[in-house]
Amino acid sequence: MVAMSDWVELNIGPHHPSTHGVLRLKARVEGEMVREVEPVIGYLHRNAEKLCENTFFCDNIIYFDRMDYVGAPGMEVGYLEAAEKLLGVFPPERAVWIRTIMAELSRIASHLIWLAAFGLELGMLTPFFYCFDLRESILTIFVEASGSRLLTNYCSIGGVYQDFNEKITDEVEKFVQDAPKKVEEINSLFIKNDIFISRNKGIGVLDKNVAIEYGVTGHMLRASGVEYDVRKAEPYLAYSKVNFEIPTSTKGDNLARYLVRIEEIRQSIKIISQSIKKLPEGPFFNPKAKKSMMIRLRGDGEVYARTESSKGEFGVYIVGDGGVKPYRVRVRSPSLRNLSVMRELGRNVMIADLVSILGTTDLVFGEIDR
Amino acid sequence: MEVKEPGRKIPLVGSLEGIMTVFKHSLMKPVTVQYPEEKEYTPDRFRFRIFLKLDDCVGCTLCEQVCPNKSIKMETVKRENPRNKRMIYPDVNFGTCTVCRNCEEICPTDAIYLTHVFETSRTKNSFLYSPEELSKPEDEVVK
Amino acid sequence: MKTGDPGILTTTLEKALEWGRSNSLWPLTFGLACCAIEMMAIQASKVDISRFGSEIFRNSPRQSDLMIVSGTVTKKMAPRVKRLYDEMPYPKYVIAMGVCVIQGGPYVEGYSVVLGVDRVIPVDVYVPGCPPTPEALTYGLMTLQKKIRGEATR
Amino acid sequence: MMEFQPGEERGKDGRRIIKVRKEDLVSTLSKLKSEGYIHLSLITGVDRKDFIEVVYHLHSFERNEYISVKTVTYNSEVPSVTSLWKSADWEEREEYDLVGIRFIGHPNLKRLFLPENWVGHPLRKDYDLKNVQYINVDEEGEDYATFDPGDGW
Amino acid sequence: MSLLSRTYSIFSILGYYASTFITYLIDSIILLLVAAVAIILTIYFFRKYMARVQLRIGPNRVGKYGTLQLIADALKLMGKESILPRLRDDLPYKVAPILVFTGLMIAFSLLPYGSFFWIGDVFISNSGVGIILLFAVLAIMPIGELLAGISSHNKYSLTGALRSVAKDISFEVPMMISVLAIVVMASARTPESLNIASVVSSEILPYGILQPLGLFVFYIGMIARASYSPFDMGESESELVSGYSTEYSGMRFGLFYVGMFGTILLGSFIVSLFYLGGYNGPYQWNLGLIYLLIKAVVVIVISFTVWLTMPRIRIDKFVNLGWKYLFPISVINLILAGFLTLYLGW
Repeated sequence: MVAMSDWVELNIGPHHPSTHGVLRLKARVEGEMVREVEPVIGYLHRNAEKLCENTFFCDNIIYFDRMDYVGAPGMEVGYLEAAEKLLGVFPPERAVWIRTIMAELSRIASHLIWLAAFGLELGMLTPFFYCFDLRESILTIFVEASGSRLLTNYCSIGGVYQDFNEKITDEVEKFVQDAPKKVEEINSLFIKNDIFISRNKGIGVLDKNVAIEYGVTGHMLRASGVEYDVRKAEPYLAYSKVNFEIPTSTKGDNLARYLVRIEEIRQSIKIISQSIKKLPEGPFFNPKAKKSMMIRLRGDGEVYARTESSKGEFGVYIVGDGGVKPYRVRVRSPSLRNLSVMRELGRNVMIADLVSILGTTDLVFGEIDR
Repeated sequence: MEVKEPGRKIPLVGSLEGIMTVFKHSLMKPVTVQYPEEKEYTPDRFRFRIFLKLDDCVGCTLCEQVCPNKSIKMETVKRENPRNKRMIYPDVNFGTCTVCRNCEEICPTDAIYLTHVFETSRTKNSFLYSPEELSKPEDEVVK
Repeated sequence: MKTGDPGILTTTLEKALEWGRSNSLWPLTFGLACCAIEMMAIQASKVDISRFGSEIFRNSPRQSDLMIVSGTVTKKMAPRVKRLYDEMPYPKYVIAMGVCVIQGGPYVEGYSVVLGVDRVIPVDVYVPGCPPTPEALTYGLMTLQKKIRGEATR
Repeated sequence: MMEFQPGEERGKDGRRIIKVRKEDLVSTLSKLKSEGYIHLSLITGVDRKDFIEVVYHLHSFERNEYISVKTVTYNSEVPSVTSLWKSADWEEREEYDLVGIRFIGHPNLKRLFLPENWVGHPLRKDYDLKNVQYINVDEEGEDYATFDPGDGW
Repeated sequence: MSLLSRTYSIFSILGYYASTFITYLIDSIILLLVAAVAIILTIYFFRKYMARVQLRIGPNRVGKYGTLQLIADALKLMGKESILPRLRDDLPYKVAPILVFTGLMIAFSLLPYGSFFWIGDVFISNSGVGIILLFAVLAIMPIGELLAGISSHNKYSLTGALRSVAKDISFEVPMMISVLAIVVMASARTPESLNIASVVSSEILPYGILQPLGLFVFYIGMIARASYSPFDMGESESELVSGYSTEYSGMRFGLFYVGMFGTILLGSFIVSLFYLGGYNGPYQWNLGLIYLLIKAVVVIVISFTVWLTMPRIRIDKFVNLGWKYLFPISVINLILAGFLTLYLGW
C-alpha cells in the first residue's frame, strides 16, 4: 500500500449510464469527493473530416447530420452556411425561412433530449417520457417534411430537397400552440422540486473569465454572463427579421444553465411562430444545384462560417481547391470546448455533482469526436 | 435578458405539486401505438428501402457517382431493355446504405426510388441486393 | 431413457426457458451514437418496448441479456464493446442496430471505424437503416424473439 | 509554389485575414487579444502538400467581429498559444493528432483521439487509407495501435 | 380463532412438540408463498403503474394483459449464468443476497394481518416484543447490502455500499424515535405496548392523525429503507451503475430485485399498521385483512408516485436531513406524544 492509498482512481466510462455516450472520465476519488477529473475522448472518432475530403459538396451533408445527431437540421444549416458561400450558390427566400424553422425545431428537439437525459441523471424517471412525447411531435414534422426521423438530410445546397406543404405548416402551427403548455408542465416537474433545486443551485459554478479562456460557448457562456449568440452577433438565415431575446444569467451554476436552456426553448417557439407566419411563397431551391448539377458544383477559396447550434457556436471552415470536392473541412465543435472546461469544474466536487454538472454541460459525442 | 431564479417557497409544496402532476398522467390515455397490430400512418415522404424499376433504368451511373459511401455499384444484368443498351443496373448494399435519398434525387428517369418498407431486419449479415432483388418486394428476397 | 434422446421433461423445460428468455430480454443501456437516440425512443411512450417485456434497461452488463449495439463502433471502442459483451452472463444476445454496426455504414471508407461489429462479437439480428426507425428496431426485436424460439425464417 | 507574404487581405466573405510569419505569431495574437479579440474560435491546420497552413480564428465580443490569422510552416512546427488561451490546449492536441503539427511549447502534446503510437496523421494528404490499423487495450487499460488484428478481432 | 390455532388443531393428535413444530412449519411455508406472490404482484403493479404514468401501456404480450410477465422474468433469471467475479470475497458474496431475502421474509412473518372471514386472525408470530424484533430484523438487510458491496471487488459497489451504510445510520435513529412515540401512546391503553397486534388494536384514532410528524419521519425512513428515489443513493443508477448489486447476475440479482420491491411492500404494511389504523375499519366483522390491504395499496401507490417523480438527493444532504431535521422533528414528536398521553389521556 502506498501513502496515497485513500485516493482511488475511478474510471467512469466509456460505457457509463450518465456520460451521454462514450466519454471516459479518469477521476481521482477520495471517498465521495472527486479531486481531479481528466476526460478521455476519441471513442467515437469517426473520421468525418477525412471523409468529407473524398465526397462531393452535396453529399457531405450526411456527415454533418451525424455530428450533432440530436439536432441534425441545425448542423446542416451550419455546413451549408459555409458551403454555399464557397460555391456561390444561394438559396431563395422561401428556403431560407424553411431552414430557419427546421433549425429552431431541431434546437427544441435537442434541448428536449438534454432535458430528458438530465432528468434521468438526477434520478427522475418520468420527465424523460414526457420530453420524448413532446419530441415525437417534432419528429412527426421532420418525417412529414424530409422522410426521416432523426438524420433528416433535408437541406440541400441551394435550398431544400422538398417543399413545405399545407400539411407541414398545419403541423408546425399545431406544435407552436401545444408546445408551450407542455414545456411549462415538464419545467414545473423540475423547477418546483426542492431536491432538484438543492442538487443544482450553486453547484458547478463557472466563472466568466474561465469560460472565455476555455472557449466555452452556447448556454454555458450565456449562463456565466456573456451575452453571445451567433444568431444575434452575426445574423444568418432569417434571424435578423424575427424578434427574439437571448437569455443570460450571471450566476454561472447548474441552475442558471438549466434556466437558460428552458428559456431558449421558449424563445425558439417564439421564432417558429413568427417564421411560419412570414413564410413567403416562391421556389424552394436554386436551379443551379438540382438534379445532375448536384455533383458538378465547384468551389475555390476558403470560408469560415459560424452558426449557433443547440450546443453553442458551431463553425465550419471549408477550403476549396476548385474541384468538386472540398480540399479541407474543419469543424469547430462547441461541445469539445464545453467539455474541456470539465477539468476546472470537476475539481473538489462530489460524485453526484459531477454527474449533474456533466448533465448540464450537454455533450454530444458525434460532434466532439467527429 | 436575465433569467429569473425561482423565489423561496414553502418546502415540500412544490414537490407535492409535481407528484400530483405525475399522478394525473396515470389517468390519461396512453399514446402508445402498438406496432405489429396497429400501424401508424406513414407520411408520403417517409423513406427506407430502395426499389428499382428495371424497365426505366437507363444505366447512366449517376446514382453510383452521387452515393456518398459507394453503397451503389453498377452490375451487368443480361436483360432486354431498349433504353439500357449497356445493360448495367445498380445494386445496393443495405449494409452501408444511409437512406440519404440522393440517388432518388439525381435519377433522371425516377427508376430508383425509396419506399416505406422498413421491415428488413434479418439474422444474417447479407444485405447486398442485386438489381433483380431490388425490384422485388421485401418478403420475396431470400438470403 | 436413452442417451441422446432429450426426453419429454427436458424438452418441456427447454421450451419453457426459451419462452421465458424470449419474453424477458433486458437490454443493456449501451448507447454509442446516433442510433442510441432511436434506442431511447423505443423505450419512450410512442413505441414502448416494455410491451415485449424488455422494459428494464439495466445499466450493469451482469444483469442484462440483450446488447443493442446502437451506433458506430470505432476501433478505439471495439475492445470495450468486446469486454462488455464478455461481462454479460449467458445466454446473451446481440442486436446490431444501424448500418454503421452492420458494415461500417457512412464511414465505410474511413480509417477508424470497425467495418461491422460482427468482427468483434457475434451478432444475432441485424437491423439496417440509418438510423432504423423505432418500428424497425421493434421488428428486429421480434425477429430475435423468433430466433430464440427457433422460429426465425429470415 | 506560391511565395508566402506577410500582410493583410480580405477573405471571400469579407473578413480580415492577417498573414504573419510563424516567428511573429505569438506576439501578433497576444496583441490582438489585448485589442479585444478574446475568444479563440478555431485553430485549423491545412496540409498544402509542400507546407502546412495554420489558421487561427478569433472573435471579439465587444466589437462583434471576427478575424483570422494565418501562418505557414515548412517543417510542421508552430509555436504554441496555450499561454494565451487555455482552449488552445485541446485544439492543438487535436491538430497534432490529425494533421501532425508539432506545437512548440505545448505542456502536454499528446494525441487527443487516436492512441499514442498510431502511425501517420490521418488528415495529411499523403496518409494511406489502405494501411489498416487496429486498436487494442493493454493490461492497464491504455490503448495501443497495431497493424496486427490479434486477439479479439 | 386464528390461522395458527386452526392448523394446530389439525395436527394436535401428534402431541405438543410435534404439532407445534409442524404448525409453524406449514404456516411459515404458506406465508412464504403468499408473500412471494404478493411481491410478484407488487412488481407487476409497479410496472403497469409506471407505464400508465408515463403514458405507455406496459407489458401486455405474455398472457392476458401481461400477467405472466413476471413468471417469464423469473424463469429467465433462473436459467441465467451466475457469474462469480474472480477477485470476490467468496462467502460474503454468496451470503449477501440470501441475507437480504431472508431478513425480508422474517420481517413479513412478524406482522399481524388482521382477520379474514372464516380463517380468523392471520399471523405467524405474536411476540410480546414484536416491535423490537421487527426493527431488529429490518436491520439485517443493510448488512446484506454492505457485504454485497464490499465482497464484489468493484469500486462502484464499494461506494454504493458505503453510501448505504451512511444512509442507514442517519435515518434509523429518527425512525426508531418516532416508533417510540407510538409505544408511549399505546402504553396508556394496553399493558403489552411492544406487541404490534395489541398496539394496533388499542388505538382509538389512527396514530397518523395524532402524530402527523411521526408519520412523516417514519414514511421517509421507510422510503430510505427500501432505497428508491429520492433516497436511492446506494444503487444510484446514473452515478454508480447499479451500486452494490453491480456485480451480481442471474438469480442472485433476482433476490436483490425482489428484496427491493418486498421492502416497499413491507414498508407500506408497516406504515399502514402503525399509522393508518392497520386492520381497523368501520365494520369489524372479519374484514381486517381487506382493510389492511386497501391501506397498503394506497401507500404503495403514493410510494411509487414519489419514486417516479423525485430526483435523487445527494448523500451529504441526506445525512444533513437525517440529523438536522428528521432527528429534532422526531424528538418533538415524542415530546408531543408524551404530552398528549399524560395530560389529555388520548
